[in-house]
Amino acid sequence: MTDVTLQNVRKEFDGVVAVKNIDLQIPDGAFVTVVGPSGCGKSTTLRLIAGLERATDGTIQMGNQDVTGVEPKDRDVAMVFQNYALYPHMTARRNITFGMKSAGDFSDEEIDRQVREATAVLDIDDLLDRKPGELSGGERQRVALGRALVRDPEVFLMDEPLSNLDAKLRIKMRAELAKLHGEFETTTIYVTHDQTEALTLGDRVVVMNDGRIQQVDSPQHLYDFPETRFVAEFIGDPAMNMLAVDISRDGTEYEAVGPTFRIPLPDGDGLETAAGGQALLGVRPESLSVADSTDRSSFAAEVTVTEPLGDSLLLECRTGDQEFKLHAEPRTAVEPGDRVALTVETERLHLFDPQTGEAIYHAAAAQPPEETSPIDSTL
Amino acid sequence: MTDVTLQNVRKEFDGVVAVKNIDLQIPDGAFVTVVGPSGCGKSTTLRLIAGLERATDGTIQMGNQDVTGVEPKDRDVAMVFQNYALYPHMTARRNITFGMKSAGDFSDEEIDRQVREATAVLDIDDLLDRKPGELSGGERQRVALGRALVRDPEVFLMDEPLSNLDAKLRIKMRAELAKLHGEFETTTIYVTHDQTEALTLGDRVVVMNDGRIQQVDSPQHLYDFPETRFVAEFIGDPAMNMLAVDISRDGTEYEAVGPTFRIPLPDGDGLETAAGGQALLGVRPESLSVADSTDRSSFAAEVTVTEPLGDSLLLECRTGDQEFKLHAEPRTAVEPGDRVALTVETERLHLFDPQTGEAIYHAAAAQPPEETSPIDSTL
Amino acid sequence: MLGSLLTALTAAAERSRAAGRTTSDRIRRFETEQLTLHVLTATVVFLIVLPVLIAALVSTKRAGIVTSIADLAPGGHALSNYRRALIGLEFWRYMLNSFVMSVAVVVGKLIVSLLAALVIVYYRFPYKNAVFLFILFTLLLPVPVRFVPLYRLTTELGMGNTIFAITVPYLASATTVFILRQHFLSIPASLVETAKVDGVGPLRFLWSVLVPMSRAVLVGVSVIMFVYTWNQYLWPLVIINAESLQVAQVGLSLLRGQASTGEVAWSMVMTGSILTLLPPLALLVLFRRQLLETFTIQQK
Amino acid sequence: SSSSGASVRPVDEDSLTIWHAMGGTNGETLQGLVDQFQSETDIDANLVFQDSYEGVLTNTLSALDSGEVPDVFQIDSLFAQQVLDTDAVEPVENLLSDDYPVDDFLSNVTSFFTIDGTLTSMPFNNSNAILYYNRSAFEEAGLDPDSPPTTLEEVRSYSQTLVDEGVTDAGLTWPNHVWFVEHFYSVDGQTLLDAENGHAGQPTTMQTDNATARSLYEWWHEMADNGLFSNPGIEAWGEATSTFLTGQAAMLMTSTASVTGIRSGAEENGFEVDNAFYPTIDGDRTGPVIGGASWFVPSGLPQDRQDDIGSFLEFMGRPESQITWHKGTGYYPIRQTAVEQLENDGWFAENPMYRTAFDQLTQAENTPATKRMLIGPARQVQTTIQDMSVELFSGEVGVDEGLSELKSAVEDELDRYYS
Amino acid sequence: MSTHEVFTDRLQAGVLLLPTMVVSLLFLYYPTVRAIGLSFYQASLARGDVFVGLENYRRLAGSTEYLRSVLLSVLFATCVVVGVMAVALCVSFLIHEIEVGKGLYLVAVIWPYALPPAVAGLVFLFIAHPNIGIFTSYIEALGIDVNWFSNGPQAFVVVLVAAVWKQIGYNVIFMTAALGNVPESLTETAELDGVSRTQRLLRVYVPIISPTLVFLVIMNTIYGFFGTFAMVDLMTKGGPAGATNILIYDLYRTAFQFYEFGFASAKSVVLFVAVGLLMYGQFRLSDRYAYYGG
Ligand SMILES: Nc1ncnc2c1ncn2[C@@H]1O[C@H](COP(=O)(O)OP(=O)(O)OP(=O)(O)O)[C@@H](O)[C@H]1O
Ligand SMILES: Nc1ncnc2c1ncn2[C@@H]1O[C@H](COP(=O)(O)OP(=O)(O)OP(=O)(O)O)[C@@H](O)[C@H]1O
Ligand SMILES: [Mg+2]
Ligand SMILES: [Mg+2]
Repeated sequence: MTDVTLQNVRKEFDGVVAVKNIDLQIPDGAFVTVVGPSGCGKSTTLRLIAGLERATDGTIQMGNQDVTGVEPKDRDVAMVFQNYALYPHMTARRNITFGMKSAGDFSDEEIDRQVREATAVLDIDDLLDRKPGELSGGERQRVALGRALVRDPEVFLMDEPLSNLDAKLRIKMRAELAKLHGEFETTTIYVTHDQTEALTLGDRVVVMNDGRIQQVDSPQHLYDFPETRFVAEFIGDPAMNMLAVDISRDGTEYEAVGPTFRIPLPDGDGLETAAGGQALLGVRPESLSVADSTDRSSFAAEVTVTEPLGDSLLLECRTGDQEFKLHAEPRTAVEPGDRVALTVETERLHLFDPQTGEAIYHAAAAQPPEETSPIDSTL
Repeated sequence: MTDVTLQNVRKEFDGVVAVKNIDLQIPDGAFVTVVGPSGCGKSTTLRLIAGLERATDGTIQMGNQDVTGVEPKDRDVAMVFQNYALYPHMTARRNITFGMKSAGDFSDEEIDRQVREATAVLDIDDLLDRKPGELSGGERQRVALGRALVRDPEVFLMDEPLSNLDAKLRIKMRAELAKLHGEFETTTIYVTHDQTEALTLGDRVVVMNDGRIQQVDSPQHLYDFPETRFVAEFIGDPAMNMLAVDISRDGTEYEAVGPTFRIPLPDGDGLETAAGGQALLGVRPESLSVADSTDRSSFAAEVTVTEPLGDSLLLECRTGDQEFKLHAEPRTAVEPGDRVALTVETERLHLFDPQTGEAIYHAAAAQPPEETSPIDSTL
Repeated sequence: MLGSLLTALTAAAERSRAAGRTTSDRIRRFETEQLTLHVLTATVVFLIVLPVLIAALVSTKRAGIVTSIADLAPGGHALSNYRRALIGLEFWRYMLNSFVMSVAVVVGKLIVSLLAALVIVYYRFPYKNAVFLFILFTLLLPVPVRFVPLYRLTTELGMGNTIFAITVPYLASATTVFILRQHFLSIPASLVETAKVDGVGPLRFLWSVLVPMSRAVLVGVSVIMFVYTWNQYLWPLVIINAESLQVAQVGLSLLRGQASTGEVAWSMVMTGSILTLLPPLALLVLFRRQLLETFTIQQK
Repeated sequence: SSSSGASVRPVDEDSLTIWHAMGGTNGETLQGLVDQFQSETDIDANLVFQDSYEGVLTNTLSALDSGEVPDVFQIDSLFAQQVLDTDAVEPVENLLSDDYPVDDFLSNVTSFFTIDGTLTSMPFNNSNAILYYNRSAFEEAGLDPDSPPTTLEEVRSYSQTLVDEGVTDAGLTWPNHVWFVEHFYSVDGQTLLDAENGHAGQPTTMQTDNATARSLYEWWHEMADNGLFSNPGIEAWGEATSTFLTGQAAMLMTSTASVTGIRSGAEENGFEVDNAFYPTIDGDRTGPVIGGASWFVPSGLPQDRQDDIGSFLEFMGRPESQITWHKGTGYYPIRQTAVEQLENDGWFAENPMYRTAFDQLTQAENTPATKRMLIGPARQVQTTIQDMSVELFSGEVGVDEGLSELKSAVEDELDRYYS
Repeated sequence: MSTHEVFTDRLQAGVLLLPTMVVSLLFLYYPTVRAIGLSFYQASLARGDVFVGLENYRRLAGSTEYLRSVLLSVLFATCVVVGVMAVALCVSFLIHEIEVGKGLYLVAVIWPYALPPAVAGLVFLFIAHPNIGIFTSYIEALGIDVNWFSNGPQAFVVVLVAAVWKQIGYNVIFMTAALGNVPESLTETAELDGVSRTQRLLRVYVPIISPTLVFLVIMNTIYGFFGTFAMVDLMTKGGPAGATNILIYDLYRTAFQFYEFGFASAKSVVLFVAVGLLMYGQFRLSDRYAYYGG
């Protein structure tokens, strides 16, 4: 267990800049998830920490040691790969012990004890004599975890360890991972491109895009107070709707004005500067609903597609040339072509700068609290 | 456009029975989705209809013709494969016309006209001189659709045509497919293992498991009135919670009794026979909620895992030795270990036979209406 | 020939469709097609096997003069022919030499190539591509291009007329390095990186991970190398001049030479031919799965 | 990389190494002699079979080049000069004891191997070519088996009768080897090359501007064209014999060394065989050229080794050995004493087929024509003649054109070698 | 993107590469370079070397015989390549199309891969022998006079057939593997579209497996030039009248029958350059015509 600090770390592959000068502090014992679209540099960041890639620039520290140029085997990290990277010709037990034996730092009894402990925790005692080919996806995953565990490393690094599993198993393993971390409390950095995983597993979530860190935050806070349009659209499914609006001001009242609607904006930071200009109004699908009656913040739209999801009916609507989605009650009798009145939950609105994509305003019940977590990220 | 009828169709691959005597009627112009877990026989069924596999037993009819032994090319079906099966060395145009030219049933002008029409609809006019390698996933998909369209077949068969696309594109193509079907109204059979796709695309959804058809129904009806435990658990995410209960009767009042809860069951068909016995109580996560107050149908449970999903907080709870999931308000301050009071929406309960898995009772607001659709399935 | 047959087949199908046949006709046609394919393939296969079949039959006869198909009945001299070839004419010696040569080359090549492939795939060092090209380029230097100087060189090194002369020059193999490289590249990089994170050394990695994971391919390339070596003719012919060291391929013509003062003993020659064919054929049949797998890799 | 006497060492220090080209039963007979030699002298000797004369030659040249040499090697008389040109062989005369009766060798034989008055190699297995014929087939075709053909014209007409009568597919066969061309020349009293076939200096040309060549090739072409000649292939000794023994041709020209094999082969195939002199071009007969091989010895070996080799050569040349060898193979005995003894024993009377070759040899005049060509580029000239012969008899080129091509090709080879 | 290159110790790399490098240098590169050097000498076994400059090359350039051998070899290799690939493609396609029992046919077809060329030569010499060959009488009954010991073109054809026959197995192995890798769905699409078998082979399979075909063209070319030596040696010895005197046999004869090592080396060099150019040309062509995925 140790903390990990990246300072101004940059990684170029001949021509391609995969990681663009990022700073990141991961406190001792934290479970940090790194999420972002494909090719955004998640894996590269992880591999930099593992020492499998050498940073072009910047320093990496573990504990108080600068490990920037240190060989992977001397960093005391353990890595779990997407495909588990189990040696197919070795039994589970050999897989688990192979690395320890190579390192030569462990006595035989120690190895035995460690294996016994780890396999007990992971509940794979019975499987130790099987080869990976004879194990199910979840079992393989646990063997891979076991291999990492026995080494009792300072840091666990995991690169999309669940992405090869089917949906049900993925959910199950997610829970197990969380439980394991609860027990061992080893600093863990977990890379995924799946936002659900990122949100449900991480104490802190790092959102990356295009080699840069976009935001580091706790899951719910990230969802509620996205700092950029990218984060707003990336986190949440269906994605946050974005409507082009003008911000008008009438005394202390602000409104987001579209061609066919006017939506009142609760007072808050940033509105004053935004007023009179254009902005993107961010509305999460769950903040929109089909209105029984029409009030000030409601407006009419045409349904273009209906998709029954079982627990709800997903509506795609159009007003003017703006399209957006929302959930309706599952058994609502709406058909494409119908016109419906929609109402907006005004406590959950966001405004973004159309040019820079930065958040201007969050109509949250409360303003975002000061980030008190020890995790810090400078853009 | 034609209707397709499968009667008692069975397919064995040396030893493995992939499809176990299924009956299925697909009416002219319908869009039918076939969904089920991996290996349940979906693809085999589709390939039987296409003629790519020969049925071990049973008959397949199209229109009024028995086509059981007819060669694929004489069935007038078009198939879109998961990997699109585009000829990698031919341009998009050649890909589209190659089959028509080979068949020799079309004149050159006809081919030209068909291609022009189809590509206009699919918006791929500009791409016709590129090879598949130079097209994006979505474009390839459209070329594959184009190839099927120009042949103007009686039936479209699609085997997971979207599963190679990334999430955003998949959603977009889903909408386009629905639109296309709206225009051409060609009988379409669409195989997928993704329940969301199945529900949102199909007029009728066929749920398969282990070579058998479990249920054929409209999407919402399937969700609301699953005929088997398998369908109940397969459709819906997170899956329907299943709690082992005893059914007790007190006059005309029925209750589902668990070790730590008693839940009243609204009157309905099937309760009488179930009374006094054991059953599985099916409760969808959205039918459970954290109660403000406690009433008759509420009970206490311990939270084991909390997973912030952004738009809601997923709780995993335990009562006695039964586990289940529900959604809570996103910013609810619940921690693992907390005890909460839960309340059940009693209009949405289901009972299943613990042995056979068949549905015994649905506490629906209305009993399932008589299936009036021309689709029919006999188990 | 084949093409026109297929065309005829398709045309017939077309006609039957035009005539509006019933479903059962169509099924039958489908089955007829498969049957036709089987008949065609069986014929072709038979033609391909025929020459060796004849050789095998001749090797069972006494004189071995077979001037018409009627003479093709198997003779009763199989045992005596093979005994005479192997023991009487000491063909076993050539076979043994070939075998020793082939096994030595296979083992040596395998070791040398494994080490080279290990470096080429798993090491980072400057001019790596140049080194790889240097190895690949040897494909363009078959024995015939260099056998005159090679002949002088081996004699100068004092290896002339020894087992070394027909083994050592074969030890470097672009093909083997190439196949192994392709295979190693197909092993997930994460396995290597795991080893790296664990601090596993290169030789341990080679022995404990690469070799066991490449079993099929190693068997496959071994068969390829064995067949290649076993079939060498020109070089042993040139460099080996001691009868007792000669290999089976050349020994075959010695069998023919044995008869140069009298009649050619064709049955003896065919006996030798069959004997010479047997070892590589046995390997091919035994390890065809691995061989096919390896060939598939080579294509990539 | 040329040889230097100083660095010569034997292939096998412990035993004499003898490279030879005697396959089959001939090889077995040879082994018997060597066994006898070992038991009589206590000198170890190891026979190594080299497939063919060409094989022995190649390996010998390479051995002389590298300095690791066999002690004795059997060189086809055709390649004698090529080996001498290496300057790395010791004249065997120097190894024989002073009282060894060199005069007892048949003069037709020694005259070939004696160069500039020195016996350079030890003659051992010598033969000439004769005509074998199928008596049974002759009878069937109505030909007199007791008067075999003697001239080309007779051979042609006999062949024609045999084929016309449907007795055999072809009349005559023989392997396409330069030796037979040499025979036709010498029988006709012509040298193939100038400078007395190379015995009187370096030859520069091939004698094709004569009746011998034209008659030969016109006849050969006609024979082939009419299907009277069955072509077994280049240097295809075995195939030719097979063709004869399987009754596809009623006549065969091949070495006298094949007598034993052909006799038993004929018996197996159920016909009676006989032999006769090599046919003449037009009736005049000078005599055959010598064929077969002799033993050569490398120079530079230590004296004691040379003594052992001397013993070996003497052993192989002594009358008893020659008689064993002759009886076992059909090569004629080359010691006068041996011949006399065989006569006395009645061997030739009992085995008239063995006598033919011998008579053919002894009845020959000893002229430059009956000395086989002695040239350095023998292999080149040989293959050139053989290759061109195919073109000539198959009619691919006309006789005049072909002969002039042949002449210039041979001249090129000679010129290149001697320049 | 992960990488395989995890070791960086250059010394280790050097040591591990050493065996390959030494053997390559000593037995492959050095002799090749020496062959080039030797080609400027008149060198013969046991007779000493004399520097003659470009004389050997001049002699080659002036030799119609050699020119003929070059053309012959090119023709021979071309026929081998075309012949073997046509046959192998048909065979592989037949096997590919068969539904049950593929494996058996496959083994029965690929075994000639293991066939030693010397055996191929001897067996063909025997069965096609003009005098005693088993099929000779039947072919002669068709009115063709089998006479390939004397008839050049016939000899060429017979050696060619033997060479093609021996190489079928090797080609079938690759083609079968390549055909097996064509996604099944392409076949099925073609089936649904009613594309005929021949069309499917020529229009769909051949373009898709073209990289394999290119590879085979190259391998078969090498085989045609070098791999058929034993057959020529055993069947025709380059004859009759040079009709099968392909470069490799000619080279062998020059070196080990005539012992003209210098001249032979010049021939090696020409052969090396010729085959190098040919392969380069084939690579260029393949770049233009073969479909390499993506
Ligand atoms: N070894 C490499 N050589 C060249 N470019 C590389 C290399 N590794 C990664 N890159 C590039 O760096 C960028 C970031 O890659 P990285 O693997 O970190 O992305 P990622 O976020 O993990 O994506 P994914 O979700 O697809 O795994 C990409 O553009 C990638 O192409
Ligand atoms: N050609 C075949 N030979 C043998 N078994 C087969 C063959 N094709 C399918 N099967 C078996 O039949 C069963 C059904 O296969 P099928 O491909 O229809 O499943 P599926 O529902 O399409 O699954 P998936 O979602 O994974 O595509 C499986 O158990 C499969 O292994
Ligand atoms: Mg990644
Ligand atoms: Mg499927």
